[in-house]
Order: sequence, then structure tokens, then C-alpha cells
Amino acid sequence: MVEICGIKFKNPIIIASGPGGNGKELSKHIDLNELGGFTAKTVTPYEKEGNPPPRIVNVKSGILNSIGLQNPGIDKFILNDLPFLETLDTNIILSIGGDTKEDYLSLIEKLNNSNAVFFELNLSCPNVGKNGIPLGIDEKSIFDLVKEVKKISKKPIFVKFGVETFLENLISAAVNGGADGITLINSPKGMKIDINKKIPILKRGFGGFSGPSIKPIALATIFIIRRKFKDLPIIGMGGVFDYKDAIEFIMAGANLVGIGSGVMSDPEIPIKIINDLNDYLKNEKYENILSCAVEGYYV
Amino acid sequence: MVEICGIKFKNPIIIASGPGGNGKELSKHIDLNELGGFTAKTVTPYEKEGNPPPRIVNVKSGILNSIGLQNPGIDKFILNDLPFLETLDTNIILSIGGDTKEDYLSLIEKLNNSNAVFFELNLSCPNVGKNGIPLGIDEKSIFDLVKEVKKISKKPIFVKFGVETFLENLISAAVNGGADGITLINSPKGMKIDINKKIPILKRGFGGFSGPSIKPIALATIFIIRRKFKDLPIIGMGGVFDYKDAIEFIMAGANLVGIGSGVMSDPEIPIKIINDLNDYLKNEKYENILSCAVEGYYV
Amino acid sequence: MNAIVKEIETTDNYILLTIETEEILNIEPGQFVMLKPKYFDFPKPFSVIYQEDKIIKFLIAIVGEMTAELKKLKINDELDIRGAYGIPFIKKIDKNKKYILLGGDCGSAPLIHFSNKYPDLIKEKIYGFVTPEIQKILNIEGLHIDSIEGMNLLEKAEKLEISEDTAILICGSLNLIKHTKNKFKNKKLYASLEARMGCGIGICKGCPIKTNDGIKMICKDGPIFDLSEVQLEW
Amino acid sequence: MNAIVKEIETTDNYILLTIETEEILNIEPGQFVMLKPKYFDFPKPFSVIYQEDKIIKFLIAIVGEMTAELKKLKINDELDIRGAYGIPFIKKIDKNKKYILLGGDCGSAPLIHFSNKYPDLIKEKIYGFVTPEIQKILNIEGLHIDSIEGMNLLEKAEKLEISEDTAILICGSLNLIKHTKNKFKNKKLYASLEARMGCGIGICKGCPIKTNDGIKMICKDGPIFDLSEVQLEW
Ligand SMILES: Cc1cc2nc3c(=O)[nH]c(=O)nc-3n(C[C@H](O)[C@H](O)[C@H](O)COP(=O)(O)OP(=O)(O)OC[C@H]3O[C@@H](n4cnc5c(N)ncnc54)[C@H](O)[C@@H]3O)c2cc1C
Ligand SMILES: Cc1cc2nc3c(=O)[nH]c(=O)nc-3n(C[C@H](O)[C@H](O)[C@H](O)COP(=O)(O)OP(=O)(O)OC[C@H]3O[C@@H](n4cnc5c(N)ncnc54)[C@H](O)[C@@H]3O)c2cc1C
Ligand SMILES: Cc1cc2nc3c(=O)[nH]c(=O)nc-3n(C[C@H](O)[C@H](O)[C@H](O)COP(=O)(O)O)c2cc1C
Ligand SMILES: Cc1cc2nc3c(=O)[nH]c(=O)nc-3n(C[C@H](O)[C@H](O)[C@H](O)COP(=O)(O)O)c2cc1C
Ligand code: FES
Ligand code: FES
Repeated sequence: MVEICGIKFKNPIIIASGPGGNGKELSKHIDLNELGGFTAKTVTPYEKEGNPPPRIVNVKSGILNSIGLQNPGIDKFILNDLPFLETLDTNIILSIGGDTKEDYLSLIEKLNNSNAVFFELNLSCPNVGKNGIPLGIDEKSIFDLVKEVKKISKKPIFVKFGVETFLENLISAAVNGGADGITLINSPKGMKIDINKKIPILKRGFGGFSGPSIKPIALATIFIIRRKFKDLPIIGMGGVFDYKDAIEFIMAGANLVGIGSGVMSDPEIPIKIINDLNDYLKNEKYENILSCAVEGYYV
Repeated sequence: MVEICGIKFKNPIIIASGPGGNGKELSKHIDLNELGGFTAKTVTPYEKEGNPPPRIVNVKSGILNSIGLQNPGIDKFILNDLPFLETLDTNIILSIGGDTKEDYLSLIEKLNNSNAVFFELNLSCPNVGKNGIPLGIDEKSIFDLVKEVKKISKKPIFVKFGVETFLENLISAAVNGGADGITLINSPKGMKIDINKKIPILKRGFGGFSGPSIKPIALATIFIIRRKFKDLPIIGMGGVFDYKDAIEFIMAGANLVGIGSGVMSDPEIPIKIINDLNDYLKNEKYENILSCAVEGYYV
Repeated sequence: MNAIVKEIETTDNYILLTIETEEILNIEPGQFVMLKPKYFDFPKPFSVIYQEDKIIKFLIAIVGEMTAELKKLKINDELDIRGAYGIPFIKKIDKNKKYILLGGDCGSAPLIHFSNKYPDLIKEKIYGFVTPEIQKILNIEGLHIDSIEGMNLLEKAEKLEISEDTAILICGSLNLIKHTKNKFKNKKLYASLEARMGCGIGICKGCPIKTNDGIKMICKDGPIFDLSEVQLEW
Repeated sequence: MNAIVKEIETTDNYILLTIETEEILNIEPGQFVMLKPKYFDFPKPFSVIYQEDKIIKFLIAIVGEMTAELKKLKINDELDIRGAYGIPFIKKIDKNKKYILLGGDCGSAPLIHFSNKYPDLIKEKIYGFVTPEIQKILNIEGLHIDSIEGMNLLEKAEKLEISEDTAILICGSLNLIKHTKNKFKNKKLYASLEARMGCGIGICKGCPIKTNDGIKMICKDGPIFDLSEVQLEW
């Protein structure tokens, strides 16, 4: 029903990287084959045990997480997780994260022959980058990285960003490097303090903030970027909990809509959204809801 | 009870610029003299009629506003609003906004002899700046502006920022220019789409996002900045609705706590917070709740 | 202020809500309150159809998120309420005239309140609803049901005869207001306007209307305006 | 899944909540559910003290935001519930032993459920609470009230006599667990662990515990663990 970068998606709803794990557990609760796509949790060159608990903090209409990219590392991922994902009748997106350009290149090499449809470069890992500047907020690093990655990748490359001041410059760098699409938004930083103990609840002080609270920020970000990049494929996400949210994201400019925290709140949310969206689309053509920003309303 | 830049505040609770107006209306509902301080709505060199309606959109645990800095302009402000503010037995902070350095300088000149305690430079006006880059996200402009302003200002200068990627560099520029303190955070951009009409609800597409939803972002921002700038006076704000929120802000690093949307939700919120905070502080010393970031917990 | 639900009657699209407030809020016809379920962070404006002592009644159309939540209220559920805000109709209107009340849908609420309190000022009551659904919860004189009358409120308004000592007081859609203003150019017309509101008390500058005297706030300077003093388009 | 409140008894700090679910959720002792009031966006984990057909009972300590909201529930209020999650106690424990149940505060909930379903496996029940307040809503055998017994749960635990065929099953504060583990180094000890949870089903990696076999998730691989296989400190 949706086609981007030559790949057909049965519907525009995909699982975002992270909150949905690598599929096996979630598949006990919903039929993953109904999804438009499934993004695996970011995998890194070596195993990461993740951050010490607590890792989840509830805040108003949202959660803070400090998972710390816990993952088995690429080799165990290929051994234990990828085979299951490859059996699914849905589009798999592989999210990869590293500290250096070489990390990304070696990850791509190892995953190039999988049946995944896209790679997603997660440039928002807290510990990634040079001179303390994360790859994801440095135009030159982004350009270099994407250019090298494109040379060897057999699949379209998506780059995932958070909300940044000069985001359109960063995205231009990615696009100039050859990026096929972008993913917006990764979780902004959020914090909660235990006022009785007088310390931040998360040991690192702050964590990633997701859920319905960030939806207006995600929409504004996507809308603004869509105005500048009329044809760039965008995977939009941030607080999508029902089909109306999904429609808002599509109208703001997203081609695909990712569900992150929603699937944590209730694993059945993605399926509910797909069904409700189907009903909605029986009256509306998909093209009709594409999109506020592109159509130029109030731009 | 709190002293910053040599000015005594009876309590750390102040009204943030904007949502509380210029005092006259609010004074019909609460006794402004009980406040630690009152920041007037940003005043500009000339009258601004503001943006067309709708100007307020409700979102989950927050609101989007598109007021567009409606204000009477400096001359009418001095004639009609300032005299009332000057009768109050609370500290007045005057927020000023403009398009150029000269705007700010002329505003300061006109307000220099008021009995306000601080000036707050609002560098987040959407239409401010040169080459499309707002003053508030350009280190050099910030430095130049603050330096010039400091030359003529008879009062300490606070600079108000939003959440930016390289915020600490921007704040360094302000501090190097001579800023006496900073105000964090101005509202991030947020958006809501009317999916029936297929248009953004706000005519400009997006607006300023405030209220409880943004609290975790405000806290993380203040916490991170406080770690870098141990002694810089910080006015913190963003979704403060009760005294526990206020304590979180103080612990994160704020010297004063601003109430913005809270006073819109319920004009009595600031007074409730002051009373509850008083009760809380009877058991705790103010110094004891200063502050997570500075004390170095988990830093 | 705390209030609790005393009674709630609903149809598919409407709520007749009766609450009891902690203390008495005196509400003049035309004034509104800011109302919210406890778990909302920001309140929204609603006119009052009836108030006596601590009892307040609302007539609410279910149009979006908060009103959908209000529909789910059960007896003894708690609400937050503050007010009354806005200028009472009686303080702005010309008291030497008799009024035709033109209510569009739940815009009828403050007009019903007004007609009950000032019956002598009323010439005619027209509370327009599209379908008879409303009759299940609202049984009063003056109901105009489009599907029964065979004409909608705009058509009904067109047919009004207005003598010298008559004025119209409208509360309803912008379309209704504009249409009526257009039709009765030289007559005395008042309208109670609506806007998305933040504070309800004039501090946030969230509910502007252009008037001959500059920009005013609907919450503080209205909601009622003489239609000759406002520009309905921005 | 929808559930409605059938009964709610509260004290200052505790809730005994009875709900009825839309459909039957079969819950084995030791399993938990993810629960939330309708207007929350994310649920939180709660053990079950009793379940039969569509009726489920919880014993909840009021410690923060959501539990404070749960206290305000009234009969017929709606909740969202999903589950049951986690491994039933009976699937992990050694069934050849008799169990001393050591519950700290509302950690007693799953132990009470367990003792009712598997009375033959129980040697002793100790459900520790600091003050007699809990007796207002919970009247069962095994209550240990610190202020009545003149000693707290840690002291009580210290005094336990453990024979070869006896094991301890603990659910309570980390302090209680550590203390008991320390005291009975060579005994068979199980504990049902707690963590702030996101999903409750093992997908988000939000509730980690270090074990001899790497990092496990408390929601999926627990909440019960043999204390010899986990490291309680990170
Ligand atoms: C002074 C005043 C008195 C009012 N009295 C009543 C009343 O007695 N009964 C009643 O049913 N409604 C009344 N309203 C309108 C009521 O405030 C809105 O219907 C309500 O805020 C919608 O909330 P929601 O979350 O359900 O809808 P939303 O999800 O916010 O919006 C749904 C739809 O309602 C419209 N809308 C939203 N806010 C307003 C608003 N403030 N005014 C008008 N339309 C709006 C939007 O354009 C949208 O199409 C009054 C409004 C004002 C300003
Ligand atoms: C498997 C499992 C079963 C549980 N069963 C019960 C039960 O039967 N009865 C009961 O009263 N509680 C139970 N809990 C604990 C319950 O989940 C928390 O008390 C609840 O989430 C607190 O929510 P809050 O919003 O009120 O508190 P918050 O405002 O989130 O926190 C208040 C305090 O509670 C602590 N806390 C927060 N979340 C948890 C958590 N998930 N586990 C332990 N402590 C936490 C915090 O450290 C803080 O000090 C269980 C927890 C787990 C993991
Ligand atoms: C528990 C959790 C784990 C996450 N892990 C990852 C990750 O491994 N890689 C990644 O790119 N994003 C990760 N994210 C971010 C989400 O993919 C998504 O961008 C963000 O949460 C906003 O969407 P949401 O509000 O729907 O959750 C994670 C988010 C959460 C809540
Ligand atoms: C209606 C409205 C008007 C505002 N006007 C101004 C303004 O004139 N100048 C300014 O510096 N900030 C303005 N702000 C931002 C607030 O001062 C504050 O920084 C922001 O809203 C976050 O705090 P809060 O969540 O407590 O509202 C405005 C905010 C709102 C909601
Ligand atoms: S709603 Fe705030 S000024 Fe009218
Ligand atoms: S709570 Fe998500 S993995 Fe345990």
C-alpha cells in the first residue's frame, strides 16, 4: 500500500527500533506479519550489557528510558535474532550503531546479505563520536559516514536523528552523502528527580524521553523538514498511540509511521492502529492524507 | 529567602514571561505581592498585534501557543503597564525582545530607570535575527549583543534560551559577553494537525509547546547546564504545576522557578506552590535542596 | 474549585451535566466557567445553562477530546471548575430592547440561562439543533429542530422580522453570526463569541478578536460583543 | 483489556482492590499484570492476591503517583489490564520443599495468592507490615505487625529455623532480600524481585537483573529467581 525506495509496505505502520525488541517476545502477543515493517533494536559491533537499573521512569504521558543500547552484539544477533526476523512476512529494517565509521562499515558488511529492506543508522547513541561531538550532530561526520556506507551497502540507507537546532543542515549532509531517507525523531533528553532521595532517578541523570508527551515536538520536526525536503522518504515516530496519531504523522510528512513506546504500553497497539487505519482509508485515499506540509498549507 | 545577583527574593517562585500578562488582570485573582517575582510579557520597540487566531491548542498535558508576542510596544507599556508593576511589592523582571541589537539597546535605555530588578533578553522571538539565524542560536550575535547591552544596563542581564543542540556554547557566549544569569527553557516547537480538515490547527503550522509535558526536557536541560556552570544564576521553568515540580527544578539547578502555563491552567497555582513550598522548607533548609547537579550526584 | 457530578444525561452527541460546586459560584447569564476533569492539566470554557446555589448545569456538545471524556463522567466524579468569567449579557446589551435569542446548537446554553433570568427582555427564542436527538435531554420552549421544521437555522434567521425595539442576541457558529450580520445590516445585533482559550481571564492573550478599539480578548472583554464593533475575519 | 472496579477498601497507605475483567485472565501465583487507570498512558506492574473467574484482587501500597490515583477509584470505574505475565512460582521452585513465605509489606500479595493455592507446600507464613493499619482491610493468618510483635521483619527473619526440607520464598524490599540471603547463605532461597517496568513482556529491556547466565529481564525471566543465580547489586 505504501512504496518507498522501491520497497512495498503492506501498510505504513512499523515497529520503531528498541521498544519492540527483536521480535521473538513480541510475536507471542501479536502477529508480526500484519505489520508494515519491523525495525530491530540497534545492534552494535560488540555486546553491550546496557545501563544499570532503574532503566524506566514514568513521567506525565511519557517514559524516560536509560536502556543503554543493551544488545547481544552483531555476531550473536546474526546467530540468534536475525533468523527469526527473516522468517517474518513483513519488511525488516536493521538499525545499527557504533562509535566510528569503521564500526558502521563492518556492521553493514555482516548484514548486507540478510533479507532486510533498509539499514537505519542510529547516530544518536550517547557514546558515539569524535571529540565529544556525536556523529549525529556533526555535518562533516554525517556526510563522510553516509558516503562510505553507501559505497558498500546493498540496501537503502536511512539515518535516524533527534531534534537538533540545525537539523536541516544535518539532514542535507546525510542526503548529500547519499542517504535514501531519514527517521525522525529519536527521543529527546528528559529527566526526573526523586525529591525525597534528592537524586535523579536515572543513574546517568537523564534518559531518552518518549511517548505521547513528545508527539507535538515530533510532528513539528517532521513538518518543518518535510517542507524543505519534498521528496525525501521519512519514517516518522514519537508518541504514536492510536490511528489518529498515525494520520497526523502522515499528514505532517511521514511516509512510514513507527511505534515505539506505544508497543510497550500495550503490545496490541500496532495491530489496533493498522485495523483502524484500514477503516479510515476505506473512505480516504492514502494520497489524500499526504500531506499538510507538502501541500503547502500555511507554509 | 533567595538571593541572586544581590537581589533578595521572598521566595523562589516567579511568574514567567507571557502567560501571566502584565499583572493587572492576574492581580484580580491572586495577590501578586506574595510572589518572589513577576516577569512582564516580552515588550518590543513597537506594538505587535500578534498572530491570527487560533492561538491556543490543547495537546496531551500541554498547550501549543501562537500568541506572536502581542504587546503594546515599549512606549504604551511604559505608560500603561509599568506603573502598575512598579507599585507591586515583588521583584519585577522586564523581558525585552527585538529584531536587532539596536532594538535591545533602545529598550534598555527606556527601561533603565524603572524599579525592575533584572532585564531578561528574550532571544527566542521567531522573527529576530540576521541571515535567518535567530540571535538566540548564534554565538557571535549573542556575545556582541550581551556585551553592548551590559555597557548601558543598570540592571543584571538574564538571557532566555530554548533547548538547543550546542546550548552550552551559546550560554558561554552570553556569559563571556557579561550575562549575569540565564533563563531556561523557552517553549520548544510543537504541532497539532486537524485530521478532519487536513491542516495544522495553528496557521503558522507550529507553535510554542509548554506545560507538564515539557517538564522532563526542561529539567534535563537545566541539569546539564548547571553541571557546566556551577555558579551561574538560572531561572528554571517548563511545566511547573505544583511544589514538587518546583523542588525538582531547584534540585536540577534552578535558583528561581518560573510558572508559565501553570498560571493559565489555574491562576492560583503560584500561590499554592509558595504555600506548599513554605511548609516543605520548614523541614528542609533551602540549601539542602540545592542541588543534584552541583552536588555531583551521578555526574 | 472542586465540584462533583450530581446528574448526567447523555445522547450520542450531547451531555446535560449537573454538578455541585464546593462553594457558590454566582454566574450571570452569558458568563462562562473554565472546567476540566481532574486528570486534565488545562481547563476549557463552557457556558452555563442554569445556576442556583451550588448547582450548575451545562449543555455540552461532544466534539473532541475533552468533551468525549466529559461524556464518560459518572455521578460523584470530581471536576475542577473556576469562574465565573466574562461580562454578563445584561451589562453590555441595550436594556430598552426586546431580544430574539438565536442559539446554534449548544450555543443555546447561555441564551437559555438568559431567558430564564430575564424573561421580560425576551421577544422570541430560537434554539436550533439539527436533529431531534436533543429532545431526549432538553425539553424547553423554543427548540428549533431543522429536520422537523424543514429548514435550518440560517433559513429560519433569514425570515425573522425585526421591529425598531427588537435586537438579536446570537450564540452559535461563526457562520450563523456572519450570515445574520449580513442579513440585518442596520439592526442591533449582539453575539457571544467563542475561541480556544488558555486562561479564560485575560492574561495569556490567547483569544483575540479585532475590534474598532484594537485587539480585545474574548474571555475578558466578551464573550458578548456588539457586532458593529468587531471584525469577524482576521 | 477492560476491567471495572467491583470493590475498593482503603486505609491511609493501602488499597484492597477488587476488579472484574472483561474476559477471564488466568493468573498463577507469582504472576503479575500490567494495570492502569484509563487516563494513564503507561501501565505499571502489580501482583495478584486472588483470582477466580473474572474477579481479581490486588493489595496495593500507596507510594507514588499512580498508586495515589488508584486509591481514588470508585465502584464501576474502568481500568486497563493486561497479563498474566512472568513465570509462576510453582514452575521455578523446588516442589520437594516446604516454604516459609516472607512477605514485606505489599510484597505479601503474591505469597498470599500462593499459599491459598498451594497450602500443602507451605510451612510458615509471615506477612510483615509496620503498623496494624493493614488489619482494617486484610484479615488473614500470618500477619506480622512490627509494632505489635515488637520486632521488625528483618529481626523476625533472623530468628527463623530452617531445616533441610525447608526453603524461603521472599517478596519484599531489596533490603529484606539481601538481609535474608546473607543470614541463610547455604539455604534454598527464592525471591520475587521488583523493578520499574516498561512493557512487562520482555521486549523493552527495561527491567534487568544480573544473573550467572548473563542479564535477564525480571518481567519475562522472573519475577521469581533462585537467589543463588542472581547478583542483587549492579
Ligand atoms: C465562552 C465559551 C463558552 C462555551 N460554552 C459552551 C457550551 O456551553 N457548550 C458547549 O458544548 N461548548 C461550549 N463552548 C465550546 C467548548 O469550549 C468547546 O467545544 C470545547 O472546548 C471543545 O473541547 P474538546 O477537547 O472536546 O474539542 P477539541 O478536540 O479541542 O476540538 C474539537 C472541535 O471543537 C472546536 N473547538 C475547540 N475549542 C473550541 C472553543 N473553545 N470554542 C469553540 N469551538 C472549539 C475545534 O475547532 C474542533 O473542531 C464554549 C466556548 C467558549 C469560548
Ligand atoms: C512484578 C511486580 C509486582 C508488583 N506487585 C505489587 C503489588 O502487588 N502491590 C503493590 O503495592 N506494589 C506492587 N509492585 C510495585 C508497584 O509496581 C509500584 O509500587 C508502583 O509501580 C508504584 O507506582 P507509583 O506511580 O505509585 O509510584 P512512583 O511514583 O513511580 O514511585 C514511588 C516509589 O515507588 C518505587 N517504585 C516505583 N516503581 C516501582 C516498581 N515497579 N517496583 C517497585 N518499586 C517501585 C520507587 O522507587 C519510588 O520510591 C510490584 C512490582 C513488580 C515489578
Ligand atoms: C525503551 C526504548 C528503547 C529504545 N531503543 C532504541 C534503539 O535501540 N535504537 C533507536 O534508534 N531508538 C531507540 N529508541 C527510540 C525509539 O525508537 C523512538 O525513536 C522514540 O522512542 C520515539 O518514539 P515513541 O514515542 O513512539 O517511543 C528507544 C526508545 C525506548 C522507549
Ligand atoms: C501563552 C504563552 C505566552 C508566552 N509568551 C512569552 C513571552 O512573551 N516571552 C517569553 O520569553 N516567553 C513566553 N512564553 C514562554 C514561557 O515564558 C515559558 O518559557 C514556557 O511557556 C515554558 O514554561 P511553562 O511550561 O511553565 O509554560 C510564553 C508561553 C506561553 C504559554
Ligand atoms: S484565554 Fe487567555 S486571554 Fe483569553
Ligand atoms: S519491562 Fe520491558 S523488558 Fe521487562
